Amino acid sequence: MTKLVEKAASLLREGAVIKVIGYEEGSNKTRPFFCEKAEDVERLIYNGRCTNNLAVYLTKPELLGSGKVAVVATVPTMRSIAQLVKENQLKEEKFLLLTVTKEDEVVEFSGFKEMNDYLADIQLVIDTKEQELINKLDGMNREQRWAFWQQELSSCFKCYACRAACPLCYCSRCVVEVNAPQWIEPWASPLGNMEWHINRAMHLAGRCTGCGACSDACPLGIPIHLLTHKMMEDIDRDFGATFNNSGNVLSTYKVEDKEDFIR
Amino acid sequence: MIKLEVIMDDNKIEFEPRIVAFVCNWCTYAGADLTGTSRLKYASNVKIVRFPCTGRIDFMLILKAFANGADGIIVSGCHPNDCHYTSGNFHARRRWIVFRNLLNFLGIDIARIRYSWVSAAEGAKWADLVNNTVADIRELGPYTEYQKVANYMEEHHD
Amino acid sequence: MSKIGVFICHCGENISATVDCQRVAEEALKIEEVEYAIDYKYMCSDPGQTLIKQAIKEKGLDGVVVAACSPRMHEPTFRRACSEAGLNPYLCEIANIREHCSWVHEKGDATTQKAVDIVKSLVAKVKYNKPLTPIEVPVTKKALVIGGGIAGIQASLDIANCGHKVILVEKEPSIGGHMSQLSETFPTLDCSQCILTPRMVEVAQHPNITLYTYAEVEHLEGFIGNFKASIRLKAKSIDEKLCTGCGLCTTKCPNKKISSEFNAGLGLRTAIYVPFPQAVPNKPVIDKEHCTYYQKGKCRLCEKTCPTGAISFDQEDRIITEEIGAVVVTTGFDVLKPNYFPEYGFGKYKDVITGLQFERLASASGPTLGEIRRPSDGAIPKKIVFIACAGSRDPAKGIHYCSKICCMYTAKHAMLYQHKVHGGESYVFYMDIRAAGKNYDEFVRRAIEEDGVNYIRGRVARVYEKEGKLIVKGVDTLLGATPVEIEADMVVLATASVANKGAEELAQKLHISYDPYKFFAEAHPKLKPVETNTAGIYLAGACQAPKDIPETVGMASGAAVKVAALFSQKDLVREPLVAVVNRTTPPLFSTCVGCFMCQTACPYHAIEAEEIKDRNGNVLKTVAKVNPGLCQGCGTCVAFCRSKSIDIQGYSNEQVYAEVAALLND
Amino acid sequence: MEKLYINKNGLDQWFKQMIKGGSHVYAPVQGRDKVDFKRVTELSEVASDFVQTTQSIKKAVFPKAESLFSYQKSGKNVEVQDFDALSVSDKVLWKIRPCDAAGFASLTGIFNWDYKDKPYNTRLEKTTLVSFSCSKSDSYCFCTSVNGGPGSTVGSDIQITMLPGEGALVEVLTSKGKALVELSADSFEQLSKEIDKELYLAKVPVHFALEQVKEKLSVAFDSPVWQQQSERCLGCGACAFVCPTCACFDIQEDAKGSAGRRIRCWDSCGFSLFTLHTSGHNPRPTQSTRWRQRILHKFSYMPERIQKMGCTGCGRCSRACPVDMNILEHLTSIAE
Repeated sequence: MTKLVEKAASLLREGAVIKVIGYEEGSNKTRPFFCEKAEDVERLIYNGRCTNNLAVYLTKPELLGSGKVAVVATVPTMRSIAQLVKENQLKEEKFLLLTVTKEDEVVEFSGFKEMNDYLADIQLVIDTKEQELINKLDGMNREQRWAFWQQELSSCFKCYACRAACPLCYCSRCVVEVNAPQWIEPWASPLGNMEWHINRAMHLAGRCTGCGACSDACPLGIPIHLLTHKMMEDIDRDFGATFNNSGNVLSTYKVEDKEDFIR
Repeated sequence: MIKLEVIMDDNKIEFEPRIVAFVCNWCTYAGADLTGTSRLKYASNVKIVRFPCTGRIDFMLILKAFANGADGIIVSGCHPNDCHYTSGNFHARRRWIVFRNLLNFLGIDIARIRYSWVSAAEGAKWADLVNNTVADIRELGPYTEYQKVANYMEEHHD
Repeated sequence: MSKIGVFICHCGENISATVDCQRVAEEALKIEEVEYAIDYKYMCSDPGQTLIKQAIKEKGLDGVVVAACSPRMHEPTFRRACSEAGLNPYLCEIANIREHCSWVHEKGDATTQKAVDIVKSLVAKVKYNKPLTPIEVPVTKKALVIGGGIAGIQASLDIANCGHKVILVEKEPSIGGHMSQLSETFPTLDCSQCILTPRMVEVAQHPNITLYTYAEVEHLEGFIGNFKASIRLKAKSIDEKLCTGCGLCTTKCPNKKISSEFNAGLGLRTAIYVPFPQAVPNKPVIDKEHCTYYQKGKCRLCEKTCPTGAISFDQEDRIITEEIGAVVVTTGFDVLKPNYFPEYGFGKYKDVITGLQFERLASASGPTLGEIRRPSDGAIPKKIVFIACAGSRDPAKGIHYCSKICCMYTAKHAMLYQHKVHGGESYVFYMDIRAAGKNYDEFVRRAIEEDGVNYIRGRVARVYEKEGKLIVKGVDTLLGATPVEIEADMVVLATASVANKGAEELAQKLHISYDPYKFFAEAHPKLKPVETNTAGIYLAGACQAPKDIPETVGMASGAAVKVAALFSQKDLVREPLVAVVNRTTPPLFSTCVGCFMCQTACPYHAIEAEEIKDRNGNVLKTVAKVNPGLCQGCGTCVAFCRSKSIDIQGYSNEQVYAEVAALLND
Repeated sequence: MEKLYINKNGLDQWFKQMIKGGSHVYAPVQGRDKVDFKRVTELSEVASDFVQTTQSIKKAVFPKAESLFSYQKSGKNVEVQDFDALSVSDKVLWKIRPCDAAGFASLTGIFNWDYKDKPYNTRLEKTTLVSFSCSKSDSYCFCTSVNGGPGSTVGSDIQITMLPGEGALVEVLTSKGKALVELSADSFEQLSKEIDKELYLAKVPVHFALEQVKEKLSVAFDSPVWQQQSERCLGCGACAFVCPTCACFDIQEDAKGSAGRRIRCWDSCGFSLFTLHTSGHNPRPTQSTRWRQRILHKFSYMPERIQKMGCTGCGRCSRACPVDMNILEHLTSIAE
């Protein structure tokens, strides 16, 4: 019995929480698991294969029910939670946040602040494979980049798995569903697809925590996270504002913001 | 419909760029008014859409202008620190910095979007801005690359 | 289906010289949903307007586009005409075919076509225009004035004299501010207190003014016409109702060696004190920090002395709330702290003093009863040096601006010195003499020419002491940078005016902006100098930037007029071109998800949180709500909102989208 | 029904003739890390080693977005241009799976149930389905549980079974198939002996009894199982869009200036917006009710209404699901 299982069992048995959102073994991969009964706790696992960002569930009140919910949070999940807190989406009293260390010890946070403090010590690591692709794109000329993205994005069929998997896409009415005016063509077409992905990236500008859930979810394997990832880099460079210290880049400004294109 | 194309000597039609300008009411719109009051002449390719403030200009409008056939776009408002609403142009500036990087990464031709600060006193600057933009876009040619994508429907290419 | 009328103006020949107006009308009539289109020589003339009014009535138009001059010119005219014909004025749009078309292009098809395109885009827009009604906000007719210097006094009196209630809050025990510390005032040399104290008394006695001294604004919420202020009334330890202001207590207080703020540190006061003899209110307070009883638990001599038993040691701070409709901020300025001038030996040499200290020395109510005596030994200085621009216009001190008043008061100081010390020698080191103002330059000339003050254009590098003299080393740049050395008995620094210590904090409390120097920011440098970006909050005096008394008084009266104008109406009526957060049917109520990131985008703090509750009062959702009283209609929030839950009336998403699409599509 | 043999060269030749004949050929192609259908012109482009493409090829007959008609306004006149059947090109869908071929039968049922859909039927008519029997399967496959199989010829015009030694068995199943074969008749040989294709097929175990699932479902409308199964569902449309039988669509208007068109595009019952009313009421308010709809539609409503299963056991939805909603696992648990 792992310490996580023990912890979950005691939380559920004592009624400290009504459910534990964690991971279980699935078919060929792990998957999110809503554990509500003490007898199911053995199914809970935690390891490096647990990649779903569980923060996506925390903005869905119908899933949470009316009681406290424990969340087994990975580092990316915690980053998303931190951003959701900044955006007034989570009530502290609703959640009991847990994480599991490399040594399989369970850490229980007293609240969001303690979680943030824990996160502050963890460096954001950029996947080198991503960086290679970004560098490759940066090395292309404009026409080549256009061709690359047209090729990639035209295959998109607008299943919106990227949106559904992203913890920060919690709008009750997404911009693609706005039809007065119809900002984005709702059908899958090269233009509508590109407009959607530009909107997604712009809406995540300065908010994205780089968890990669969007491209993990994409059934077609479109490297859409590159857009948000590149944007994180640009924002960091241009404004020195990563999600760690701001999370609110597009609705704030500095008088001394630098640009070289407004004449 | 009145034909806009100018017939050249060698019977080729010279390309007349279609350009829209998104401007704020307080500085650039007033600046363009001053261009008029001063009777300064400029190219007629640019048509103005009035906004209360550059802060109001949704980035989607830029994409929509391209999708609807614009070859070039001008975005202009009050100089930094001169915003009628104190900070709308600062917000806009930050938005353009982020947006421009993204468009460039996607291979959209950012040379077709011209950003400027034109105050209510800069009637001459407005005329220059329009003339230069028209000349530059004429050089770049029609933005067929984008318009092709805008009108594409997969079934027709099966 | 709309019925749009399009009215094309020739503007005499201003438009028709280059644009074929008849052609524009013909083309306009082909646009879908355009019911009527006509061109006319002068649309803004009476017959032109009648044309529009008749068409609205006869054709049943529900939208009007007037293609004419800039909307910045005649939009109000045509909207009024529409309104008079029974059409909501906001269903009228102006197509600018003069400034943006006929005046800037040559005559030709392309110019006419551009006019057609402009008309088309405005027709497309007007189809989405909604009838709007001006916003009416109720107004509480009571003003809060923060700061009881001359600006606050003037503003309070002006507002009160208009018949409105005023609450004046002053953090010190007495109103009067810096002006009460001054000796004489330039350029007339009339006694500052003589002109100020009657106003102070008037404030105290005015039936419309409630004065809270020794008080500070803790918190301000609400919006124009409807603010709520919490004010902390610091414990004075005196029962003001019982106190007669006899002053016996101050004579008995054993703690007599406290540096007097009023005398800028040149005099002393007791722990229970009245800041100065003409103070209003003229009742003492106990300075807890220096009071032996509060510090050590023993003494209470004042209590024993007081004939009316007015001393009340157990008094505590009280917080009161007041509902008010407008705020005037008049918190004044500070002078640059002495530690900025090590090169001038300030703090090291007792006889290097600030201009404000000199005011006290020159003042009849000051520590020397108006005789110029130096602080170190009380001797009358035979030779005195004034250094202008001590800090001002000095990037090295972080102050780039000119403090504006120093040239004048330095001239005044030198003049006062010459008047009081016969045979004395005075020198002024200056960078430039800035004496722009009525009778100002004449005043400076008088100092130089009649009173013999020696003006030396140049900066002082160092001041040091040598054999009982202050050696002032500088250069005279008018004499080819000749080094100058003066053995002075006293040196006076015209220290820079800076923002008040708590200015930043106060600005944040009030939600007003401030500049990099922490002076409060006016809404527009030219046209809205007394307004702030927060509607209903106004500025006067040196809290906005350094300024002299007449300017301050003028500005205070200006702010007072703004307040009086606001209070003159039953309701505040505003253009309805404001942002609105959508509301929709349950269970969504609004597509706003309450991220509140729009709040940081709004320059006016106009976005509030609204709780949507069920019938039992349970909160179902918290969404954004735009306060129409505060919103100025910039639309920055609209462009930011990810779910497009905020839109702005008059420039709505549908309107601008249609406009853009129509400009580009045939 | 005719069985033929074709060797590697013959296959190459035949393929060339197809291209030469002007058909647009779609076949699985290995992408960066997924195999998916793309238009090809060379046989060598076709992926060889894969179990299943990410997407089905339903877009050949039911494009993700298609124009149903277009119009042009001039003044008060409107000119409408109906769907242009002539614009549809001949297509060959090469190397689809038997489960894909079976999916077309379901789609045809849907698009001809109460109305004969012109664009769909025109496209189908011009499409020839060349399936390849499966020699490999994975744990997501369950065709055999839903009346299919790795060598099922249902829906195919031609089925090819690759034989050891690079030759192939070609089953010509329909006249359309025959016409395709005749493009290059001399590439084929008569069978020298009967070939038992079963020998070359993957073994796909039967996981549940379909009848039992149907029976359980008939009384499961109010079961808590929907909520349990769908808790982790994110409500995206990945499952529906990769599915060979999902046919939900939306109708949109694309109007620019005086011209416009009406567009039919894919939609999914998994989206909350799918059933949202203007009033704000949503008859399927939660993900569990939407999940229930998906399963019941495929396994109850479609068999009742059009006598076709809404599932061919291809397993694409399970592979595509970002949160591992495994339909086989869920059906098995319902059957139990």
